[in-house]
Amino acid sequence: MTVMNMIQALNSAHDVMMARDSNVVALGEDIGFFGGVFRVTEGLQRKYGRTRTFDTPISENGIVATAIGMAAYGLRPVAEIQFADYIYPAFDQIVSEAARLRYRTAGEFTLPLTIRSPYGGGIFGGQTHSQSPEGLFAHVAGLKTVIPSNPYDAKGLLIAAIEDEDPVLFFEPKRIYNGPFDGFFDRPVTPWAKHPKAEVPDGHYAIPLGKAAIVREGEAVTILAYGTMVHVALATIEAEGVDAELIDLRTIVPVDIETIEQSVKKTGRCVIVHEATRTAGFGAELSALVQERCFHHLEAPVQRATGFDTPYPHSLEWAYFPGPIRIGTAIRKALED
Amino acid sequence: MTVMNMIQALNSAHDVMMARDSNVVALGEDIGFFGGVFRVTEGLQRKYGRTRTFDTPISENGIVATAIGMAAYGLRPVAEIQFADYIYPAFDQIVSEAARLRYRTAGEFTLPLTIRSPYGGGIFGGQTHSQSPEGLFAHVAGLKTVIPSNPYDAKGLLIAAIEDEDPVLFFEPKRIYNGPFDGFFDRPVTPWAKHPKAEVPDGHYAIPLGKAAIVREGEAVTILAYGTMVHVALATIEAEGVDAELIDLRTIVPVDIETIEQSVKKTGRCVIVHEATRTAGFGAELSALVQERCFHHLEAPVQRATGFDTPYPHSLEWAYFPGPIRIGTAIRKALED
Amino acid sequence: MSKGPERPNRPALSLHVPEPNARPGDAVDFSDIVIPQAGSVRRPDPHAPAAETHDLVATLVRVLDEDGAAVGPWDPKLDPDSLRRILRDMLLVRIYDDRMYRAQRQGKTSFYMKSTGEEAVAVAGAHALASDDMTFPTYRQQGILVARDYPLVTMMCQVYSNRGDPLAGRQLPIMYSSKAHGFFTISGNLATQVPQAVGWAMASAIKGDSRIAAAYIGDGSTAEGDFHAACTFAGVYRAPVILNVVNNQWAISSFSGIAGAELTTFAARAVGYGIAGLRVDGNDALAVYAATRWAADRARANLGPTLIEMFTYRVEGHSTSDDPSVYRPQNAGAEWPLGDPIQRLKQHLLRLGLWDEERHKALETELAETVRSAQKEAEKLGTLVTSTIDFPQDVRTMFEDVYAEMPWHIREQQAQMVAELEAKRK
Amino acid sequence: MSKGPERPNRPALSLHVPEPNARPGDAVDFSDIVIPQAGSVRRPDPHAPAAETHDLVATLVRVLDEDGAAVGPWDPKLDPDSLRRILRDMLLVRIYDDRMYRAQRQGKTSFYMKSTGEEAVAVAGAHALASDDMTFPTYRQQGILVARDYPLVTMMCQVYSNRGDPLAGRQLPIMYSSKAHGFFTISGNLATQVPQAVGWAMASAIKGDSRIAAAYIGDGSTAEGDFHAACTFAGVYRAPVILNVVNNQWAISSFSGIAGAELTTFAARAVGYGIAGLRVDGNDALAVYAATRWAADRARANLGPTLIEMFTYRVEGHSTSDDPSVYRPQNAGAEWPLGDPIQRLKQHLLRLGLWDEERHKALETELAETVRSAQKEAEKLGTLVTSTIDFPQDVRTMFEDVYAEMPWHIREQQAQMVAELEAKRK
Ligand SMILES: Cc1ncc(C[n+]2csc(CCOP(=O)(O)OP(=O)(O)O)c2C)c(N)n1
Ligand SMILES: Cc1ncc(C[n+]2csc(CCOP(=O)(O)OP(=O)(O)O)c2C)c(N)n1
Ligand SMILES: [Mg+2]
Ligand SMILES: [Mg+2]
Repeated sequence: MTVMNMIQALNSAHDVMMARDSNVVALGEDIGFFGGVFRVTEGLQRKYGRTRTFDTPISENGIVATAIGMAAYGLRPVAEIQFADYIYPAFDQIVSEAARLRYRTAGEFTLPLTIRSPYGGGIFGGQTHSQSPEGLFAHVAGLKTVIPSNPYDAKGLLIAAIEDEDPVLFFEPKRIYNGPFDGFFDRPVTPWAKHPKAEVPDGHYAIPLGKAAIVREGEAVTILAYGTMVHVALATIEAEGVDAELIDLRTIVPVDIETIEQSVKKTGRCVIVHEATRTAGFGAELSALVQERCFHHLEAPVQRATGFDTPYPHSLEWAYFPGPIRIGTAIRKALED
Repeated sequence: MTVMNMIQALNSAHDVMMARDSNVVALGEDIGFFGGVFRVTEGLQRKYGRTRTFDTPISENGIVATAIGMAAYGLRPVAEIQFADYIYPAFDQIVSEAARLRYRTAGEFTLPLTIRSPYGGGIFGGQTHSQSPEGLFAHVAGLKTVIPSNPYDAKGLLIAAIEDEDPVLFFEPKRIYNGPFDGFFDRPVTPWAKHPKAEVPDGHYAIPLGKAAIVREGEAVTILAYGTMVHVALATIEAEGVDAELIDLRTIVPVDIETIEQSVKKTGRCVIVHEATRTAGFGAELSALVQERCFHHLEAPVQRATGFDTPYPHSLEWAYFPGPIRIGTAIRKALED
Repeated sequence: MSKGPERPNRPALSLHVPEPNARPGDAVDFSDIVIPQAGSVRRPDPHAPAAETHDLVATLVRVLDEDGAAVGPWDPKLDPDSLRRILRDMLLVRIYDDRMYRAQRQGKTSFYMKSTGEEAVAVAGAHALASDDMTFPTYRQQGILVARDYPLVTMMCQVYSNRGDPLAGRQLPIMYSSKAHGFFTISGNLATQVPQAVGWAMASAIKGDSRIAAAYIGDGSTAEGDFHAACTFAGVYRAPVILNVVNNQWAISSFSGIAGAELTTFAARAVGYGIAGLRVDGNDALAVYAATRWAADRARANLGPTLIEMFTYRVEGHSTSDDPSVYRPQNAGAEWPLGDPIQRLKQHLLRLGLWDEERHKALETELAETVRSAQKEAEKLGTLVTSTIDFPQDVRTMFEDVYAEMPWHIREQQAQMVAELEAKRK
Repeated sequence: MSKGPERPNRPALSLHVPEPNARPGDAVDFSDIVIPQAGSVRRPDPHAPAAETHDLVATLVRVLDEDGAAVGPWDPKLDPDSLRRILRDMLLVRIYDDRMYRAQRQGKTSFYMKSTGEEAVAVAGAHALASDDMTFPTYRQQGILVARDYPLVTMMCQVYSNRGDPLAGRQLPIMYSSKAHGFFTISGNLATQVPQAVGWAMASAIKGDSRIAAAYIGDGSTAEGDFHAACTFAGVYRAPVILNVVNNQWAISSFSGIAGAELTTFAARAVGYGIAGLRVDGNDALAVYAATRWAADRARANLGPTLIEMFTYRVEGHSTSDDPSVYRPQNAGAEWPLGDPIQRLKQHLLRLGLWDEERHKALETELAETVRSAQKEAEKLGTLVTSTIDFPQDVRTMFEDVYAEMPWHIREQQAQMVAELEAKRK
């Protein structure tokens, strides 16, 4: 056990897997000698050599396309997209190729490919360093999408993603790389050190994909969140003093429907939280699933507390960010009538 | 008034707009001398010259990127993506550039850009000639997404799209280019000639974006559909003999929420139909909106009848396609309890 | 917007839109095609610096001359059996194409694409590679499967999407896949396979393997960003890969000028990336073989990629959905000055006395029979069903292979589909 | 997977991963940089066929020699005022950069990027264009705005995202936009602006306008598919556009070898596309001016695009978020053999007797004062607020300009936001 922040935990996941399996390679912009702009791959090139951790040209398309070729060969590539906002040049290779390779070859070619990328706001990165594109990938059959919310999960889920036989999009909430963020931007930031989930085993362990975690049990309302929003939701629950059940989805596709259903059938109320723009975001799918499966248990409409349907504005970051007020309002609405 | 199929109506929309406004230009793969693989731009190059209707290199990315530059200059480009399945190489230019240009320049640069593309299945085109990607674009703020279901709407909506000051994705249901398709693939196909909406004015007219059409009034259940599915839904309603209200959304972003709300508050039941894969599709957003805004009027869970969460398989096309049985089952579920 | 006239000192600009030199009704005009003498182009050492190949991108590597003699430094000097095998494979591909084209016209499947006139590119290229080298083809390299003895019946089953289709009827006809034959699954999305081939080659190098990759892409598709990524990554990491640009001068209805051919050759792209480049007469099986072998030797020596432009001509329509007579002169294909790859290799064999008209006739009859009986076999397993629910595949298979393990939501959908079918059957 | 050893006859492959010749701790090594004599490179007629420029892609167009003399056919022979103006603009950019860099360090904004050492590329290039030609810059061409007299205060307001920011605080600092100054909105997504510039130029040609476009892209970004689309479309339609590749040899921590510079120059890409290409000493303001003017004349004559590699060096870190000392030798920038663009132009002016140290000092003081007072002005309108809700902009503006007209769902969200703010204020 070592106390790690998310960056260290993710680095450790790479390290463990590269040591165990010589087919695991890492590629991406600035990830080699430098160790990545967020330092997630720091030290890997020195330890495993330049042909297992290397810089790529600035072509997200090329990164994913060559990684697909590597995976088709038999490697387990871990590709970094420097910011999720820059994943779109690779969109065709991800949705037309990676997502369909197993299907179109009836299992002859498979893709144990992991695509990592920091996502989300909270660092004043402006429109192109703050996006949350997970909802787009959730719509594409053949992809799995994973989003951790703490160091322990980050390592265990990344190891599971690398070991998975299918392409996994692994989005890392960059705002909480160095410490949990509760959404109260006017309060001092706390480091991970103080957080129980910062206790990370040094060796190998995997957290199964598709399994949510119940962060807080409660009876009054179910709150579905992932990534940074798990911490913001928890802080809001405490601030509002409601007996909410908070579920950290961890994997959004395939989503852990059992855990969701059980909880909502218990509480009869549900609030969905994500940072991505609202319209046609993954929250819409969650809302649809909940009302389809728990309709007769619902006592109030399922609420969504999300980013707005605008780009992420630089100076109004905190107005855009779904903070405690937006979430609190949604919770109160869900508790009405 | 002339009887037109959808291809002729779309061609007429181009013709009318190119004659009225010298800033309207059309570009895309094979659209020039040849007139496009579906012949939508037939005759335009002969009539308006090679610099206003021209073939492009096979680069969807380049088509959209150069069209953005043309629109920023002051033209009104109409770009064709040969099949919606091939729009992904242009995804970055659409979501990162076209969608945000007005916003990031506070209105200094604007994009009167229309991106047309045939979408959907029903022609045995296999996985890469059958997709329905509209849900992906619905999640991106700054884009409008339009999907006509008949020749009259096709022309009026395309003219409105070209005249719109913002980027519009205009998806054309290729299965009904030449005739409405009711989903009964084992019955003979009917041509547009027999359909009232095939009566198309020869001149200029626009159908406002963001306005749905009530195709059939009814009291028992509200059915939301667009594109090919409007016809399949209608045939299903008749086959099932239910008094359903059928709404053709026509524009999915911005969606006509008033029409939807009024109808569902009247019927208390709702079925959403689309051909796209189910998870995180636009149907999820519709389901979420309906239950958020009509919760206390709903007598049964909102149902979705959609394509499955798999690629579109070639030989099992009709098993994938959401036909009368799938829609009928959803309607019956919506009418239960 | 300010226009030219307002600035008399600055001339008005105008846009250039490339246009082919002949349209329907015009006489075919290949007068602009420059054809160097067979044997006239030098052959650099495969280990030479890339720059030493850069004068070759503006010419054409040719071995077979007008009389069918193999001349010059690029003559691969193949033994009689290899020559006859290549001839036989090309002939088989052509007969197969004709047959399947007709099958589509007879309504037995939805779609088909021929490689008529381009058989040498796939067949001779495949024979110049090791049998375990990995190829990343487009839909016009069915010749690779034939050269690697992939069962004809299985190919047909894929075209028919029938019970014998190893791809479970999921792919459009001609989108074959066979890992065992080093034939990467064909994608409906153009160009995507090229950077994938580079990645595969990089992986082979990372693992200290000795297999190389060969990618194929059409002239029109070189405009895609994937092609740029492929050339960039292949050069930077010196990937052991051959990048074949099959320039058949058409992309559906667009001539190669729309892809940039008015400006330079496609082989010249190699100069821009600083990698080795060759331009080859793609209708000359021996030139194709020699150039491919040259590039393979180079790749195996860890000297990196070679971009080869295979200069050929799309003799027929783009696909069964296309009618070229509406955008180019009727008989364009027949008049292609570099001739027909099968005729040219046949002429070579005749000239060497390794072949005669009788044997050729006999071979044609034999292959026609092979194809006919293969078709019978294949059709026993069904043809494409489009207007009934007697699907060739069990509908449950539709939900398999989306993921290694079927997640709950797809399992639910599978159950729903089965129920639907029962409803429909009643 | 089969490995090399299993096939003794085929050697094991290995992957080449480019690595710079010096890392932190090593001595800076620029010995591999080949620098031709100033004035030694011929100047083709701007109307010459593209091919006549292709020997120029492997050399460097240079005008200013070691003693500050302007020599050779590329000497643009600028008048004294123009020379002094370019010197002044470059100096202003550098002082502005230093000031804003410090402002970021003082917490007045979130981010900043300098163009230190690259001032000539933007400034001299802009002066060689017509004032109404459209530029499509990256974040390192703030010099264009300075050359076109864009108000410093407004630039700073953008950097501060304050009430004076014409972009309403929506964009990251340095992502300026000014249609009036022919400065296209900078995108956070690399390379996207290059094919957009080509489209803008195509539109200008379609309309018979006389304005041309000039796009800028970094060496690292040339790997993006957008760059390929730009070169392809520009060539095919002979678009009146200048494609500037600003090769400062670094892309954050990656040296240009990762972008392909081990293999050939970036200018050589022009050869691959069959368009005109030039390679220019980017730290030589006169060479930059002359090459840009050459390309502009060519474009105005409807002869199409020119790809210009501006060979320079990123003297400082990538941005305020970067510390280059962890991936390259400390003093790399200072030792760049092609010197500093400001010093070199100053030396030229001194040599011509058009300038002296006193005037230079005076200019520096004047510009420093200009920048200081502009900063005061700008800061009156606020600096970036990150930890309170006293937002510089009215939150309602966040919902404007997503569309020309605000749709219902965004209006509802706007109302919700206003309510949230009231709640927060209590
Ligand atoms: C990304 C993408 N865009 C467009 C298409 C439609 N399309 C299929 S084949 C083709 C022409 C390809 O021409 P070329 O690359 O020259 O290959 P050829 O058919 O001549 O062998 C086009 C445009 C596609 N399949 N994929
Ligand atoms: C599409 C995209 N990918 C990655 C990034 C992250 N990024 C920002 S600048 C940069 C390096 C660019 O280097 P270069 O093109 O050489 O320009 P320079 O910074 O040297 O001027 C990278 C990788 C981005 N902004 N956009
Ligand atoms: Mg072609
Ligand atoms: Mg750079």
